[in-house]
Amino acid sequence: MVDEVKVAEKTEKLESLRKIDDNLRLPSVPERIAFPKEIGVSAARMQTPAVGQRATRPDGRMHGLGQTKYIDDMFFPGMIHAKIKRAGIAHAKIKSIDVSEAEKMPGVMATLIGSEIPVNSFGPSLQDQPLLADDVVRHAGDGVAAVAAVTEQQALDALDKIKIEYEELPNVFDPVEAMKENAYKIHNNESNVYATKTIMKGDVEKGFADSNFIFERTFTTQMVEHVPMEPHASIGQWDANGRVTLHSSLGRITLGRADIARTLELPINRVRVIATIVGGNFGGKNEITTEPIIALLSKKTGRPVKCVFTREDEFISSTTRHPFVMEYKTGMSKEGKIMARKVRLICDGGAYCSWSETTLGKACILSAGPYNIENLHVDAYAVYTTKTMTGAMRGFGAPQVCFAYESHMDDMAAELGIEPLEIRLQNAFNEGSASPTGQVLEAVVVRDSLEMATERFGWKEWQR
Amino acid sequence: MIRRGKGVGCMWYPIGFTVAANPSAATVKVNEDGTATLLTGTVETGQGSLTVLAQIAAEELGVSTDDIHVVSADTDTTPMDTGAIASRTTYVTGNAIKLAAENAKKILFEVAAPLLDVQPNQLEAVDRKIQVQYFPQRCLPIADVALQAQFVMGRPPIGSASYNPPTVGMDPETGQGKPFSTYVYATQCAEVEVDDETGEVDVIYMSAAHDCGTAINPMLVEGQIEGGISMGIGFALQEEMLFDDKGRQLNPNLTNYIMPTSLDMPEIDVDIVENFDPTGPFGAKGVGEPTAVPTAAAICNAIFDAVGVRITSLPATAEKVLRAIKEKNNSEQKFIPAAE
Amino acid sequence: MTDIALIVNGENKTVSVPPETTLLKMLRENLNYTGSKLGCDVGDCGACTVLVDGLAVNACLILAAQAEGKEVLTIEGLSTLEKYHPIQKAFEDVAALQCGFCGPGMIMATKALIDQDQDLTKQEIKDALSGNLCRCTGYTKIIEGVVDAYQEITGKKIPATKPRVA
Amino acid sequence: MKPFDFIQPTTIDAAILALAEHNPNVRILNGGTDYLVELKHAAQSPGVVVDVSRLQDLRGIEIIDAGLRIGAGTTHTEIMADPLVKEYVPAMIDAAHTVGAVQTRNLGTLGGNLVTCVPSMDSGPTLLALDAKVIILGSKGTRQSSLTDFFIGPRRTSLEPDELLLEIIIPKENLGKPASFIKFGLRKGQALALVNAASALWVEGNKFKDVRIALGAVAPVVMRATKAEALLEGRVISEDLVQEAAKIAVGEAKPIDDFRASKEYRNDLIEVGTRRTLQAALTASNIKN
Repeated sequence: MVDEVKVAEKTEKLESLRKIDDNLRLPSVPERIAFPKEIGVSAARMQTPAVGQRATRPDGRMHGLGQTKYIDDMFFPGMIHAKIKRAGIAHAKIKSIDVSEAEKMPGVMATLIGSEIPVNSFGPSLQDQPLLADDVVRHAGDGVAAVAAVTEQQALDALDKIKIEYEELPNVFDPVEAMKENAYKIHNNESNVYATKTIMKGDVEKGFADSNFIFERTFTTQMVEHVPMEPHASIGQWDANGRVTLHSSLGRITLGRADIARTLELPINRVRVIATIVGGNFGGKNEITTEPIIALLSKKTGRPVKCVFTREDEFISSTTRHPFVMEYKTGMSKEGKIMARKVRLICDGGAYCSWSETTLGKACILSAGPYNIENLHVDAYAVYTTKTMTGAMRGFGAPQVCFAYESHMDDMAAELGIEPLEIRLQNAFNEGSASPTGQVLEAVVVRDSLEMATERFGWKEWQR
Repeated sequence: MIRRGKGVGCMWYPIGFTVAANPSAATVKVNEDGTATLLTGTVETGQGSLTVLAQIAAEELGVSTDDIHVVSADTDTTPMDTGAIASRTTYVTGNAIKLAAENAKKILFEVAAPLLDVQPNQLEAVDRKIQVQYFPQRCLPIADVALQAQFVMGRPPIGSASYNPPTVGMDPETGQGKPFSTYVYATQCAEVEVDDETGEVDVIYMSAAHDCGTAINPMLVEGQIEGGISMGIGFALQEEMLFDDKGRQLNPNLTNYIMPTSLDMPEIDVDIVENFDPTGPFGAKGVGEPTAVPTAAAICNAIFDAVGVRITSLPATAEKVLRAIKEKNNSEQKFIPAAE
Repeated sequence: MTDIALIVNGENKTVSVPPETTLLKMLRENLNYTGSKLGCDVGDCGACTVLVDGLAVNACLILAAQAEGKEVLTIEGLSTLEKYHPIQKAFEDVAALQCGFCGPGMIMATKALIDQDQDLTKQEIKDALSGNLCRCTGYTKIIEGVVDAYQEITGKKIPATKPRVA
Repeated sequence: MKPFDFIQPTTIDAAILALAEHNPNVRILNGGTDYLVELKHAAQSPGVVVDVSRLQDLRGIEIIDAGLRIGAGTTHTEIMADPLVKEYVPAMIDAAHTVGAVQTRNLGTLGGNLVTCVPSMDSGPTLLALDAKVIILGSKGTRQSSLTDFFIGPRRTSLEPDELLLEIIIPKENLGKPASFIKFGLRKGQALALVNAASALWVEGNKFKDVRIALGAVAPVVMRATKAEALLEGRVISEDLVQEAAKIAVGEAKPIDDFRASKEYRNDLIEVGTRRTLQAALTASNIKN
């Protein structure tokens, strides 16, 4: 049954391949960079006026040719690789960290722990997050130590040799539980509630009293990850003038630079951040992650240091979308006009503040929906829990509250026997409507969008 | 049995940060051949912002998109920018760029005016020319003016500017204030098929009508909307980070964290609602985030329409939908009077 | 170390790597073909899709040594100095790629599909791309790009999907 | 990945010798779509890895005396495109089609899918419903095994470290037997099975004959729902009977509760899956006749 001929052919082919390549082996031949010499430009790019054109993207061409250099595609002479040890335990006091065994591992060039970082805290509104936890671990993805080694595998192998003694602390996973007075205080504050927002407009109680029907419903949403296809990555290079250059997948470099300079106690002009192209952000790459760590590892080793998140790092240690608990109470007239609405939002803020305050603020303002509501009361709370931190993500709380207010709307429409499109048109903002914060709105096109989307859908003709 | 339903979700969304300053700065350098280089500190994260920003600079200078080269994302060489966040790039950075280009153009107009025998404020930049308003026959190629400015007049046409959206702080007690400069509006409609034996939800069609002010590049706006919908579908039906009782994530990988694949995407029709915001660059606002906002609402409303169950906790997994259907059936049976 | 002789983008190569080296790692680090991306390293995302003897595979799930003697085509081998590949052109024209990280994998999966020379439907295109995750585009413009490229390359038409409510 | 020694035999005999020589610190690599993932996460080196992906003799689909022989190294893509499979066991095409995505199917092999022996394997139910046999070669010789004996537990088979799965044989009497496969996952593309099921049956007159129902992801290994089969055997075909069999199948399975789905939901899917595959097999039978 053995196909002798086939096997022989294969061997011959291999041999000939080897022979041909022997000639090439000595001088290293640079790889061919294959791109067409002359590609035209789409007409839309050449047109004036420029606005409104379906202009093609020069960067899009590079992506398609595989020529775009993302951070992980960059290699510098002498570059080594860093990996981060994750706590793997959600809430604990760190009693000791021993990196001595790890340092003896083959290929390891340096280690770093939190206490070696000049200012080991950062965050866009509250600086409550350590770069590497040195005192308390507050979620399982918290970094506790870093290793730089010649190869990624050596760095990974060394992580296993880091010894950390923990003293477990109580976990608080549920934001509603975390709000309670007797809940364990994750940041030693008076309360786990670290941000509150309120909106009051009109008189809600009177509005409910004037309503024909009152509807109440609680909605919840889940924790979601951004999943950019490119995991977080950065390369740090410390130079002889005490300047550090960071190639990073950061989406906001100017503010990132300030954070990095602050943690490293460097003047801002000694930090350079280059972001090239980010392989997907969605809010997840708006904060520094490992940049100061690799800057310090580069300083320690005198080499460029690269750190690329594994997909697991990406999930457990980067920010995520806030889970929300949303209690809605709405008073309606029998004709379907919203008379009053009361909303209570509890936002699971995870282990650190990150962008929670912003998220809470937007969610709070938007929670009434694009509808005229004269009597409104919204209370919103961001709460610490011992889970992966939540932060900026496409929509800052808006997808959560929109799910709630629009589901609620259809519930009420069904009860009142009003068609879903009609009830929306009846309550939607008009030109000059006052927003929940009293802002006079201009260029309002809620109705236009409702009519366009439903017309395209074939809403009225649609049959089950 | 497969049951079909339709649902609608409507939303509003602000552009830029809540009250807090979120400025952008930009520099536009017109080269001596009439092309230009744009310096911006924003980062291209995939949305096509660099192309849109080039279009804004080009429009202001009266040249084509291809005449603009964009340099971005390097703190040593590019000016301050708050970054690719809060759907702010087209509006805030775009405004800064428009102002910067305006400043560069001002130099060109001042140089061209005596050559064309008019005042600078009588000029406009159109089709790579600097021409007299209402008398376009009198014109000079922008290249000639730029060359003249740089080498004869010694005034390189470079303009810099910054922009920060105007807001009014919110009252801490009542939240009253003007937290944002502007808002966008959108509606999405979903058609779903629900298998009432398994709870599986198949989104088969979505229409989306989004306001973004002027669409600087409609093709890229469509791309944002379609992408936002996919993220919205994941949020509505599939995605969830799950933890064990010790707080460790159970599904930290793309095998078990379920996000939409090409097979999970419906047919999508996108419409851009015509609108013009006088405060935005050429009437533009933004579109990035809002695209992911109303999708889950539309889908859950369509599920409600199809099988009569209200999903109150996302994601609306097949398991949850089936459980809700069973609960509904059970409670309906309970209410059937014994006599019947 | 194992010596591996293979053909990459039409050129003979011999590379010496440890046996546990994946094809992806070898392409990126030993041969500097960084077009194929590492997105998950376990075959879920498809960003590392390359063609091995014409078949689309995840380069992270095949050892370099398993590719010995085979022909590997990466994104860098698609266009030539003279010719812009129609798939890449179609993707550019419809702005199919946003952040672009999934792009090389998407394009290689598309190449494998179109090379099969079969009559395709939109559903079959979606099926062929289901191993390539994309977070930016919702796949819509990517599929549009594939349809355009398919029609350009084969001269065939994709059957129109049935129109919605009249 | 931890370093390991790598052997690429060019003949099956050489592969068996290599396995025997390095037993027990030896593992077989073929398509690698599962094993390489395992290796990447492994804390220890496997020692020696024997790559059998070059063995042409492990591949191929042909009709032999015993039935349809499918080489263990045949990829899912090859199965999907094979005219013999299409003619005699079309349900296998549906099953192969649900394995991962194109990239997985181009590398992943039928043998690999069986040997990996995860409860949610997509090839298992159809093969079990068709009473497929596996042929195994070791240094002590060749042996044949039923799939029921072959599957021992999650990620455990009766394969010894020095043995190689050679081929899968679908018995002659079951070629062309009306069969159907269904899979329930958490999404449409690249899904792991929450539950999968396959049914195969003959229709004699208006009665069920030789009914086989196999369920995946509902027990430590892919299993037969023998009580449900027994209920149907020789009885007059009816919707009610199919429904009753589906309910019995639920009682036979022992699905787990995990983060992907609850036990209750899996039970619901078992019922629906069993019913739908039986109905589809009946439809296939009608079309045939």
